[in-house]
Amino acid sequence: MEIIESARPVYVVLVSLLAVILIGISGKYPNLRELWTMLAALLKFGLVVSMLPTILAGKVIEFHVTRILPGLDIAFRVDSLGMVLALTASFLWIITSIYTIGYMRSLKEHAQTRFFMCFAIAMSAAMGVAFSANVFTLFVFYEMITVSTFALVAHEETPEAIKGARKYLVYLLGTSVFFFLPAIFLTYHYAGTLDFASHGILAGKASYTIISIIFVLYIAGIAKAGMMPFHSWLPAAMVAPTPVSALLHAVAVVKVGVFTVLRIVLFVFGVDLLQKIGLGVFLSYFASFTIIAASILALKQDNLKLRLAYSTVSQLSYIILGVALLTPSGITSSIIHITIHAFSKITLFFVAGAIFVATQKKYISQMNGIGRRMPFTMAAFTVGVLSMIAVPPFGGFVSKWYLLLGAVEANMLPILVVIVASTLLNAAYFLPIVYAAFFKDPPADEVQGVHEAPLMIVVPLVITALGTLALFIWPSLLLNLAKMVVTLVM
Amino acid sequence: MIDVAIPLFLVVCGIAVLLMKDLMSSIMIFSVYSLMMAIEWVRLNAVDVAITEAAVGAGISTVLFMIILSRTKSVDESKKSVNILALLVAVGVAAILLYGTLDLPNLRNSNIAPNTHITPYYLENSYEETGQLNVVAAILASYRGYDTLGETTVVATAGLCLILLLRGRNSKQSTKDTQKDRVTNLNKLSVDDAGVKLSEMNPTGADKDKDIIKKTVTKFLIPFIQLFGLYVIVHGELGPGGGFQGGVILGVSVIVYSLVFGLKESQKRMSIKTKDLLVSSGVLIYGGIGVIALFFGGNYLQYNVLLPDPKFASTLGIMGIEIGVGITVAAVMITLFYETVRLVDND
Amino acid sequence: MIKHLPALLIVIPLLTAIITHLIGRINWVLSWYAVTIATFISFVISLSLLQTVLVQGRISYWMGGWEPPWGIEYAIDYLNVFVLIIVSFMAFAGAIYSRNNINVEIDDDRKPFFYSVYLLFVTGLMGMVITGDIFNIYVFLEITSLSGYALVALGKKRQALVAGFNYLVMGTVGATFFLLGIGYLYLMTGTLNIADLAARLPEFYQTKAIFTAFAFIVVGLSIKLAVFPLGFWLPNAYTYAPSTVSAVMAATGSKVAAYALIRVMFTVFTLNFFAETPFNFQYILLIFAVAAILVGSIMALAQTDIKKMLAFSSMGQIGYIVLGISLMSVTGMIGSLVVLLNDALMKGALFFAVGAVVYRTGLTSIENFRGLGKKMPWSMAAFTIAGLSMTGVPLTVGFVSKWYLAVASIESGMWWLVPIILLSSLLTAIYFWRIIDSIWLKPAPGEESLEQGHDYHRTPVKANDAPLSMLIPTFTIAVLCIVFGVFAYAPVSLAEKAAVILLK
Amino acid sequence: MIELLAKYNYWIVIILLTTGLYGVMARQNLIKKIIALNVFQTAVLLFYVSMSKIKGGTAPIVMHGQEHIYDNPLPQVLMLTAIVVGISTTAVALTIVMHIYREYGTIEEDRILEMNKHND
Repeated sequence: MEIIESARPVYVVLVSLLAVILIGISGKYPNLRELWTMLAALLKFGLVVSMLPTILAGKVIEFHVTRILPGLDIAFRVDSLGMVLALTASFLWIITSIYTIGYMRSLKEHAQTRFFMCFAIAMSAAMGVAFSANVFTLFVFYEMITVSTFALVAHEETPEAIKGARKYLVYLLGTSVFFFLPAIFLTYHYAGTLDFASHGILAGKASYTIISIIFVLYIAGIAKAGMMPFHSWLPAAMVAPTPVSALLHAVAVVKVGVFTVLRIVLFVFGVDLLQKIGLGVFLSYFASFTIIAASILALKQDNLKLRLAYSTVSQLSYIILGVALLTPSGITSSIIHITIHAFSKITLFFVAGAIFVATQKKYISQMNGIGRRMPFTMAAFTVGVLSMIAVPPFGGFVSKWYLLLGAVEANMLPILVVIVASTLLNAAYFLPIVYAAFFKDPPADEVQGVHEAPLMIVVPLVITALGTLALFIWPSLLLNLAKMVVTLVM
Repeated sequence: MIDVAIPLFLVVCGIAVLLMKDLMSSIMIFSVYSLMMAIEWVRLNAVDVAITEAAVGAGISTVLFMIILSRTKSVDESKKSVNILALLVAVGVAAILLYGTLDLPNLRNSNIAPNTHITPYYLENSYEETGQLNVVAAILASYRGYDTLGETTVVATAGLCLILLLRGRNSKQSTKDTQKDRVTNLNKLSVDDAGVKLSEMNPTGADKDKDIIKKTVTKFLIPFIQLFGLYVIVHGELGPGGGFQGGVILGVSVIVYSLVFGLKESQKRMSIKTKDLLVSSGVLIYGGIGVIALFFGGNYLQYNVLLPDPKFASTLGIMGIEIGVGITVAAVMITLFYETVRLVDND
Repeated sequence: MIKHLPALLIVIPLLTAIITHLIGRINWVLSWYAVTIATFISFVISLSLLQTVLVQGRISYWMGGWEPPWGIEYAIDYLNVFVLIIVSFMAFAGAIYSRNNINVEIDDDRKPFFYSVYLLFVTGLMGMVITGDIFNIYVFLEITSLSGYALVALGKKRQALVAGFNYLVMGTVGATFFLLGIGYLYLMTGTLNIADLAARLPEFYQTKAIFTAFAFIVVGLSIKLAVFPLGFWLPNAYTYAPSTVSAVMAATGSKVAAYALIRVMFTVFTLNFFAETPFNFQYILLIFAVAAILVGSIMALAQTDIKKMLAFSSMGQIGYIVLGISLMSVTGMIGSLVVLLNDALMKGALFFAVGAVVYRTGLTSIENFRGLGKKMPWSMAAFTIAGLSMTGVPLTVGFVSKWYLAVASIESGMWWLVPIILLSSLLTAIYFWRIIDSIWLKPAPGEESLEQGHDYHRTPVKANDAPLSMLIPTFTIAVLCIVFGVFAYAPVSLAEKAAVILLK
Repeated sequence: MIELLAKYNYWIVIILLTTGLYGVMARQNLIKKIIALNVFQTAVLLFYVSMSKIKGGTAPIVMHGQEHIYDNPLPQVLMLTAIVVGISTTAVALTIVMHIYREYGTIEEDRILEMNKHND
């Protein structure tokens, strides 16, 4: 594999950090401030895309920033797996920025400068995670996301928001310090290095018992992946303004979580090692449990955002389940589901925000007939829902197809049952919303006629809805990247 | 025989000091203890140490204890129960020490390491190199002159700490009930002049007639005490004596003066500000001589570069620093007295 | 003059301290200038000494021109320079900080003397570090101790007096033990020079007298260092002292005591001594270290006064230092030395930030920190950074310390230490999080009513942070907590050089 | 006699030191504590000065032309320093005690601690 030395990944991270400063000093001029956000988002996406040809050509970009201690380096490494996350996150940041501006202005939110600053930091950190060359760098950016998004979750500063934010922080920081960090420490001690390698770094370095302990520590430590029992920070974080829920809790934060699991599983332990010990099976049953349990919990939620949150918990475990199968199709499904779920879920969150902006409604029970009032919005919602349920011709179908293939390859019939059951559950908690929106009569006292949210809100959600369609029709880029990862690690 | 008796007596005094209920007697015994210690040191031929101990231990600290005692309670009111923990710790320490002495070399033996390793060099070369006949003074002021600078600084530090703690408005945040305590306590101390207060403690009393005699005698004596102090300071190079001892004597002369004539009278002779200046100037002279040596191309405190004749230069330098030490020590001794007494005046 | 820099490092602040109170008669601000400039010069000299040591190795400066062991020698290697830089920098920062801070804590007519004593305290510390003569350490130890007692007793509350007195009694006992230990060493070897001692000691390693000497010196210094059962003077002393004093003392005092301990254990005595002596000192120290770490953390958790909490947390950090020492490996020693630097920075920033709160509100209860984030955003940001660092968040200095100690523990085959380090981190995280949470997330006392009204867009509380002269040092040190967390390689490589020499 | 003297002073030192240490820890009266501290410190002085004496030696003041055995001057020098340190510490300690009395109205440690407990 050819390695290219280039500081470009650093620029990707720095772009939005630079934007943070610019946003900070131009806080008094909202238009200028938003210009910085948009410019940074576009520039960042451009930089990521500019690295794409190199990666597709089978090369790897590396850059060593600094050595903190012997064995602890801050270093970047761009490969196909990181590219998937980086592309998805940086593209959706552009869309979300537009949406956020519309949302925040419509609601006349307070402390918008702080909001945009923290947002930009979180995006930098997400890029950092995607491009980390070793566990330590990854961990640092992982924590950076936690801290910066904490301020976003607590944005409203109401007692409720603060309570949610506190839970958010305690869960994420607590698990990472007490499970993730010791796991890193043990990895360092046994492997002597923390650099990711395509077949893992732990094989043959320690006894199976110790490797299993490290594995469990990692899985428990990466709470951002939303695995039960460390999932409840995610519903708690739904007190945040909707753009935060949309980008961070459908894309940046949770996807960073599952991405980290993927990285650790594939590049620290390696497929062979996990197969030998049988830890993949353990993980897949664990993920299956989360899938089903979270879906059942989602059924009971009336708050739309909460239902989406539980759906996210369930969907994240699809990604983990895919990689836990340790088969080519399973891993492929994991990787592409990162992007596909991001597009679908962000659409749904955008819609929830749009409804709130237009009607101040938060609860599903209030949404009868809302499709007549907000036809575009609810059409997009329907697209998102169908993609989540994995109905063709939407992206969700592709990833679930690969997941099913993976389960078959792994000879794990129970998993097939889980997937089918969860699909039914998905339908059960999403379709009633669609039905109510379009086929139930709105309350009599409501104004009739079309009354959409502002354009800056509606356009982004339509774009992302179209995106899920596009991912079904042209999945080749995504599948190529995923296949590169598979050939690398298998 | 006396070499056995004196230490035994020391032990007796040491234990008695702690058993006395009345603090005044305790201090008196402690003063005797110090004197015995000084005698023991004369027996051990440590004349310089003996002089210092007599002046400091038996003299200054006794006076100091008495001043403080006159400001506080003079009875130890605590219950005399045995503190088991303290006893255990003390016995443990004693046990380790005893264990350590098992293979310590015998004392008074000329072959032990301290007498064979570094000291012979001092005894052989001190006169040639420093111009001092008194090897103690040579080491003190020259070979280990830097230690002595530190030591002088310790004295100055103590003086400055005292001033820091005792001067100013002394406003502590205290609760109401203690305010009440304070008032009652202060009423007990009817003070207008520390001299009077201290003389009250004297059983002979402050009789007016005797007062005149006392004053005359003091006036007559003080110049002699001071002359003696100066002599001790400067004499250090030839025989026992030096800045510390002389400084203490000088300081005592001023203290005696204020005891007899009162603080106000004494402060006319030496104001607080002058005294503060003196506390510093001693260290300044000492440290300054060191700095001058730098300009003459020597190391810090290397006196022998100051003049063409190294021996004479060294003698001169040592005399300079002894004077510095003397000034600081004297000034701090006076500070001890002035400041503690002043504190009560401020109330 | 360049070759006299070692002497000037001590002489300049010493003589400045002596005249500081005199020039303060004109205006106390002049005293402040004197102290600030003197500490700054010391800092610069320390840096230039670092340069010299890096280029030419150990510096030996003969006081009075007398050759050691007959005269007193300054012996400067990596270890001294490392500690000197910490001490002089923190003293300088403390001096700047005190400019406004002492207005509320010390009366005007005491200020010139305060500065004199403050500078003497610092000089004493630096004098202890730079010297190569063991008795000279004692002399300077006394300078610094005496000034320390007075500075503690200066606190506004009357408990400060009791704290100062207890500190004095314990400190004097410790210093006297140290002196007694030196006496035993001298009686056996006939020398006081550290290098000479190291050369002459090996033949006596197995004697009972040397064992006693070692025991007394270590116990004496441990009292000064406030190692767990011997350190009960520390919490009250740090709690009731004026803010500047607490900060500087926490940042420098215990560090220098730790330096002295390391120097005695590994330069005067050596690893061979521990190998030959019949007692297993390593385990004894280890037990005390672990006890200190746990007791410090648990006691800190139980406090309601923030300064006392920080004081107990210092006790825990001292446990870390001793832990690293007792592992007796290069990595462990690096860990200890890194803790020296890191705790100086973290404790400095924390006490400074608390001092800012005292300056504005006069209170030190943890309760009082509610909602302070809006009133004093910068001070509290510094507090938060340093607090996170204490818990060991990566890219802060606290992480580096704990990482090294954990690596060293495993290297030495002491697995069981890692969970202890982790547990203490957990406790630290709890007690700091509790405060950080109140600072940023709880309403200020008296503003709860506003919260219940769901008043989303109320006007923000007016920020009333400490004056710049306090903010700048506080924030600079807090930022350094991150800088040395990211560029940890610089201090670590220096510490490694020092450790290799110590343990060769 | 000589044999006895050879280690006699060590024992005296130990007794004095232990007495002083016990007093420092066990006595509640602050002034008593300070006196005990002084006893404790002087014990160490005695230890040093005892080692300076050599059998048949004279005080270390050089007399030319004669062959003398001189006592060791170095411990004496060190103890001059220690005495001065001792008095300095005592002075500061007594000052603090005086303040404590002004603030608390007592110099008994147990009562002071009691008062602190109530007022905290």
